[in-house]
Amino acid sequence: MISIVLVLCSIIILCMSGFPAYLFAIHSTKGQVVSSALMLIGAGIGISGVILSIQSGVIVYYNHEWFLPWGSFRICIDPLSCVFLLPVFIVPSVGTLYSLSYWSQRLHPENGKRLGAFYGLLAGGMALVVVAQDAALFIIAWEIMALAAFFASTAEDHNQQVRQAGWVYIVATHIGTLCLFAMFALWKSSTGSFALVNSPFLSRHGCDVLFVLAVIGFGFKAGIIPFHVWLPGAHANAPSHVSAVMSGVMLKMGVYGIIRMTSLLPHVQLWWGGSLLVVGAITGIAGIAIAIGQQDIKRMLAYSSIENIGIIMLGLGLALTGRYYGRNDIVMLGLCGSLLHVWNHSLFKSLLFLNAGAIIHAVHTRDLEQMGGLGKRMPKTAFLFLVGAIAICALPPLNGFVSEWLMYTGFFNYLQVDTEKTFSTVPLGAVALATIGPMAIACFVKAFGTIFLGNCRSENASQAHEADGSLILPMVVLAAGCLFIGLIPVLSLDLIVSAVNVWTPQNTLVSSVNAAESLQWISYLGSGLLMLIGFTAVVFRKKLFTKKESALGTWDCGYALPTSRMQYSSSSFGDTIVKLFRWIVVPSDHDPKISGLFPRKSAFKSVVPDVILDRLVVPVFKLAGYYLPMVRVFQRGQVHLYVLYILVTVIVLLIIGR
Amino acid sequence: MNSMVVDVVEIILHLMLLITMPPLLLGIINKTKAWFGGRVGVPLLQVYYDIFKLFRKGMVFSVTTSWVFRVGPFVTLCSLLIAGLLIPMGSFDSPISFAGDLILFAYLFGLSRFFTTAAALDTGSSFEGMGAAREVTFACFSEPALFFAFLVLAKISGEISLTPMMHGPLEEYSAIVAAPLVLIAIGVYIVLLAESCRIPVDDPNTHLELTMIHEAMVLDHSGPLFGVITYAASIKLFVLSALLLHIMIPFQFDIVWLNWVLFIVEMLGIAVLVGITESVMARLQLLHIPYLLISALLFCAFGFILLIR
Amino acid sequence: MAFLLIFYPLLIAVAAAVITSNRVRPYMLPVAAVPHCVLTYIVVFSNRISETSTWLSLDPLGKIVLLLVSTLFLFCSFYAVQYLHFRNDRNNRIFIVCLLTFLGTMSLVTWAHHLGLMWVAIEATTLVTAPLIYFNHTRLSIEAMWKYLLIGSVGIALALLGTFFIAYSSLHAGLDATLTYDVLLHNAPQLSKIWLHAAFILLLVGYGTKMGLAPMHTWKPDAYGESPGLVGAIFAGATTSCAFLAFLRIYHICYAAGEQQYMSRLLLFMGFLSMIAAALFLIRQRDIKRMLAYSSIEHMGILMIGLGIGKTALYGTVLHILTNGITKGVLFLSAGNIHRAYGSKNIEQVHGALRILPLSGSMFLVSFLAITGSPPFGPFISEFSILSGMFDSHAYFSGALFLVLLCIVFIGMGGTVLSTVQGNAPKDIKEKGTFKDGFWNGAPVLAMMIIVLILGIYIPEPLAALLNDAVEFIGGQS
Amino acid sequence: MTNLLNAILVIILMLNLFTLGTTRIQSIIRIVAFQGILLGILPLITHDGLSLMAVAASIIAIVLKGFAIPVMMSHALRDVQIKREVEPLIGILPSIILGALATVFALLFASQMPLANENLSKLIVPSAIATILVGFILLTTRFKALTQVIGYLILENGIFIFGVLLMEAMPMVIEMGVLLDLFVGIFVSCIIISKINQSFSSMDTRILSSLKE
Repeated sequence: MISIVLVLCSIIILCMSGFPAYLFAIHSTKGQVVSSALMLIGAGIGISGVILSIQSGVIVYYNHEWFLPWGSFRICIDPLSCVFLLPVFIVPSVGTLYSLSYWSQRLHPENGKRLGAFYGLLAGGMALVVVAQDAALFIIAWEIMALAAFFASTAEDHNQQVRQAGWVYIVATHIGTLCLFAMFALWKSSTGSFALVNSPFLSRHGCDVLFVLAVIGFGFKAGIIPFHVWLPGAHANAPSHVSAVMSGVMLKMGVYGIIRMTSLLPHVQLWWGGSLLVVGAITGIAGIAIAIGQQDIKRMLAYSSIENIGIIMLGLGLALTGRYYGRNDIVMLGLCGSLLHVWNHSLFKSLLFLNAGAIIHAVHTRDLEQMGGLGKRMPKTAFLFLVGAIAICALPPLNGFVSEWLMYTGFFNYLQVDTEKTFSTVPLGAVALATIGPMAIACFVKAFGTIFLGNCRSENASQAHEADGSLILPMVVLAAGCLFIGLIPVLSLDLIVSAVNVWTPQNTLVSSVNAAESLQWISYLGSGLLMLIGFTAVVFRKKLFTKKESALGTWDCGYALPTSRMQYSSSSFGDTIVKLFRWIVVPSDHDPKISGLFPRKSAFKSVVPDVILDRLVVPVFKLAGYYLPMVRVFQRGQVHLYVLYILVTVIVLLIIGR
Repeated sequence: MNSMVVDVVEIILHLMLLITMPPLLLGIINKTKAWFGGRVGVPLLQVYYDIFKLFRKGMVFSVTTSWVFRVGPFVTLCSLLIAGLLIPMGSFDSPISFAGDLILFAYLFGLSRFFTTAAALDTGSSFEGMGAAREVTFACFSEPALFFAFLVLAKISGEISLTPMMHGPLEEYSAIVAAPLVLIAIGVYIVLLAESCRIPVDDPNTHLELTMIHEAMVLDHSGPLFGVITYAASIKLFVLSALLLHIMIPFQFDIVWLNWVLFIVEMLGIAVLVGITESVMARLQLLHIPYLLISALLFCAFGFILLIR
Repeated sequence: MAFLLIFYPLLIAVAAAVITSNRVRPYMLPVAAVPHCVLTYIVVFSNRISETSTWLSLDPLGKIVLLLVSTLFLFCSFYAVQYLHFRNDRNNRIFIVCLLTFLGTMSLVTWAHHLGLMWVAIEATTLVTAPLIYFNHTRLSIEAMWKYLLIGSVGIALALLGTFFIAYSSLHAGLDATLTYDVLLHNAPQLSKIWLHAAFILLLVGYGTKMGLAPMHTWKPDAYGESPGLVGAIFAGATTSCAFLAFLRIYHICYAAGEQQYMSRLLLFMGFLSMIAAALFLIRQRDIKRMLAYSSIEHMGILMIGLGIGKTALYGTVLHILTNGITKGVLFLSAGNIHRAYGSKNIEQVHGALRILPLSGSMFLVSFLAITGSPPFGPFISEFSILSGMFDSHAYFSGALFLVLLCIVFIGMGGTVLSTVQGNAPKDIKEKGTFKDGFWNGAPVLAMMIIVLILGIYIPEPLAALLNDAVEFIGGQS
Repeated sequence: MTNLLNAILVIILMLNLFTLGTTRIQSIIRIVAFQGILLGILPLITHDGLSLMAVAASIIAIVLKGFAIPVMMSHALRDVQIKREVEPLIGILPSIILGALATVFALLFASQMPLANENLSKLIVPSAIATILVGFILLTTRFKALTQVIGYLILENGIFIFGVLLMEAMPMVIEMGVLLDLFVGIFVSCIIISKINQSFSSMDTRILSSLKE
């Protein structure tokens, strides 16, 4: 019970954390410090609550009557909530530290307080979403979160792009919320109550509809393709620490919703898992393919988030098929992979977004083509980015690998399941993961290379400076998390396995012994790899890190005057892959013909727009916006026609009423 | 007690082969190519000489480069060595084997690729950037192909660890698996050619613009770093050959020591095969390489589909 | 009590008519509103049944609407003082007298238990509000007033015919022709069906005109657009609710007559028609006040749909009267402030309201979110209850259509609202704007917004009991 | 009594058609005034025995509908100095035909409805509906503001005819209230018409269409 009290307190503190800043002067940073402190305290309380709840191992409820026409204030902390609560508490509080110098009130007097207030609400709302066990409470928390994210991400609303992105976001999130309305209303009518607990009354058919609504409704928030349209713009245009929270944690609320709903639905169908696998594979591959084509660092990270959501969906789809066949090992591997990836993604993606913030702070642009050579000027940032990049590419020995490993193992185990014909192709999920993997490497090598390596491509980049400690420290915390989970994954497995046990219908206990054994080996090998690298580096240190560098340039194949503009650029690096995947990403190239003896100055530019948003949604909206208002001919100001409408209505109603 | 000694001996042998043998494969390939070209060719052990010589040399660093450039080849080498620990040699168990190690195996290749390409980009040279871009692109096809092959092997053997998976089922293979195995063998062979930069995908002997993949990436590395890169490339070839070996020739003798001999001979055989392939084929046009890799992917995919049909 | 509530505002109206000072007169509004509101709360929440006669009686439905009318008027009256001082150039005698009379007639509507009396009161509200629209004395406001009066009168005339039809249906059934509500309710099952049906249609159209159901809504954007913000607030919040109450009485009689099935079809038709029309007209709406008018039409449609579904949706419907009314108050008052500050209500000119009017701008934005059914605001609770009622009664298609329309409305309104509040304000207004957020034009808006928020997360027990009473009174399940 | 009643109702119906058939606004006002007086007689003859209420209703109706309102409208007409309804939406003859059709429709419609108090209702119900429809025709086909107000008045007259059937349902006070509302409504309309005339120098409602989508 005490854990619930702690978590509730923490939610309240988090929600309120931004408001004390309003008591301080407009340029004063003190208010911001107070807010951050409150947030850290709140998160600390919350985490202690979570730890208490994990240790006690009991699922605790709190139920309070509520004077709403329906629903009660019903809160529950079970291991599944705990899994999601941890990133909800950790990432925003790390982000708030970061914001102290990144979005200092002194430099942003106009929107600093507003941003702080909604940032706190966003964190609190997310925490409430995770613990709510009643549809009414859930949806209220959900919308607090969604709206707070809207306000936080449109902090710079004087900028047209920000407004545009905010608009797309709020429309998308509202459509998602309306799907949730439908879902919960249906839930109520099928189960007779709004309580989100297992119900015996659900019919098979009802479950199917609920599942579809959940995937669409929550999919909008999670960013499943084709519901991802809001995601890149909103992430790119929000302040970086907000992007970090949105991408690192808020997307996961969509994932949480789907996981929670599927845990409540008794009749699992085979096609549920199948469709999630297909959706996950498409989301993952298309997401990363588009990410490769991006020239905007934050848009690239946003698409990479979409990719990671795809990966999480693959794991969940696998778990669902496993549940259908009653294969607990597969459920365990798939869902553990998913849940662990939720953690991992929240760590490395927020690390990368915070890093992007530091870079943007230094270079004053988000355009990769304007960067380059920052590794020398900001070595710490570069190293931290490298850590994030390796983690997100799921390379050993960092954390991304562990979660993907679990899913892979699940897919391989599935080979042994005696299945219906069409569903024996489920292991192809492993191939999807294996396709995503190298593409992620391509994407992040490109990013790392164009940002930090080579020569500076612009004036700004050459004048960049290392980020201050308060920007670095939060990143170090996150990077340490990546390394920790990557090297000692077994420690995190216990909580996640108990969450999986909540998810499985009759709470049949799932064991993780086999996986744990293998994970031990992975830790050994990962540490071995690090030690081996360290060993070789030490052996060759004299030769490698000699002080007297020969002041030579890169070998230029005989061309005497290479400039930094001749480096392989971000677009050219990505072009090779983008061309191969043009059927997914549909790039639009600006490629002027070069002709004549003295060709004029010309530039190649490859833009990868969002396939769904720019080629489908926007045109459809434009058409609708053009044709639908045509009904206005009925209202041209002629009063005698208006009177006629009244008469006509009476007649029509008489006819209908007959 | 006795079995433990055997185990230790096996591990030592495994490590020794892993560390010492790879450059030999390159030598064999070169010799084969020379033979086909009617030349005497460089000595069989020339690669060893090269590597030792390189390690004694000093290094030249471009002012553009940073620590990534220096560390990259070592990370590549280390991760490939670890991968080498996971792959069984012939009928012998690998030193380290656990359920799901094949994924680690594949991802260690990814790690090596990450650092090779990052180090290439660190020079700021457009040639090396071009090579890196192509390297990461082609991996997008070779890696799924590899996983298709893994799926087939796992389905056949019922195991998800490299060692038991490679050793096949306890009884004989059933007839139905023959066709899938042949298909994935072809697929993996193409992957092997691509990953170790062999004709028809890449030409290891030139770094002309048209063929710039691997060799272009390492243009700026010199001295020990280049030695490490050459050595790492040979290990990659070795490890992939060991993988291919099991798919192609999954049988063994009853006498233990003969198996070692058999393994070495088989490995050399594969090297000869690669050499022959390099000699009789022309390098593909760059734009056609993806098609070759996609065909490898399709071979493996068909193998899988035949199996689960 | 009834006479006090009805005649006290009229008395003050007389006093206001006598007062000559243009500056003092506005204070009559709070003078009328505060005691009226206090009395209302006493009447509504005291357990003692207030005195009843055959003609005047306060049932739970009336209580809810009276509560809304009085509360809304209270906030508007404070707002009006400041507003009228700001517009001191204009003689406000007629305006204030009409406004006070309006309050009296609306109170009469809530008390009336005689259908004829109720009709008279509703028609009276139409007549006294016409001059309110004309307050700005522009050509456009004349046009709006004319359309309002003509369309409104024609509609109300049909309602009178419908009222007669009800009486006739009781005559036809061999009973005494009567229009007393309680008697009609009592005899409802015996009433002549065919006349009752005809009466229902006429009253639906008649009071629907007053509520602003499509396609009788045509006066609404014009009237709301041209009248001052506070008149719009009372219109959209209180008058429409009074008309809805009037219609609710008829619904109740027909319900008691067992005509739920018959009504449901017509109500859903009219409700969805209104929502569709509103949604279509909201797309690319360039005028913020006309936009609010269409939003009001949409919500009248929602009320109709709620009635059409009946049963469990009734609770939401009754609650929606309150939540919609108060939220509309916030919307109109804040839009009025924005209109004042920019001297325009066209989104071409109005940008960056959050910067010029931090309070009004944000209230406008938040109330937009509230009115479109975002949690955690009051309208969400009511709309979601209605939706839930739809699913409960297996009206899945209606539920889906409802959600799609809500979505279109959100997109339509959102485009206009966000463009209004976000962005950079025009330079001249940033520098020279005279109208700023103050206490008297800000506090009422804020207070109402707080009420809307509270209704979204906590419905006080007495109110919940009242709502349940109302639902039971109609005969639904709470 | 019934014969007298029927005779009056027939005259009322004829007057309806006359309103459609004339373009001089002053004439329409006179016709409506006459119709108002006839309406005022109705309460006296529908009910057996002269009740005080019927007499009062009749007197007030005659005063308001027959005199006060027409006078008011005439004033308004004098102010705006317009004599004729030119170019209505549909011509004079078509509108008469439409009016006749509406009357026939009303008769058919009433025959469909079950009637209480047979002999009394038989003509009252259809003529009420016919008058309402004619009011609508005027409202929708005429463009001058004053003509539209007259249309509204005729509409109300139709409802009044129906109301005669229900004298006992409507208490006196409420009856008075209804008539008062009508009066005030038309009063306000007349004021608006003069305002319109001041601002737009016209009474044509077609120019009142700046407020539109």
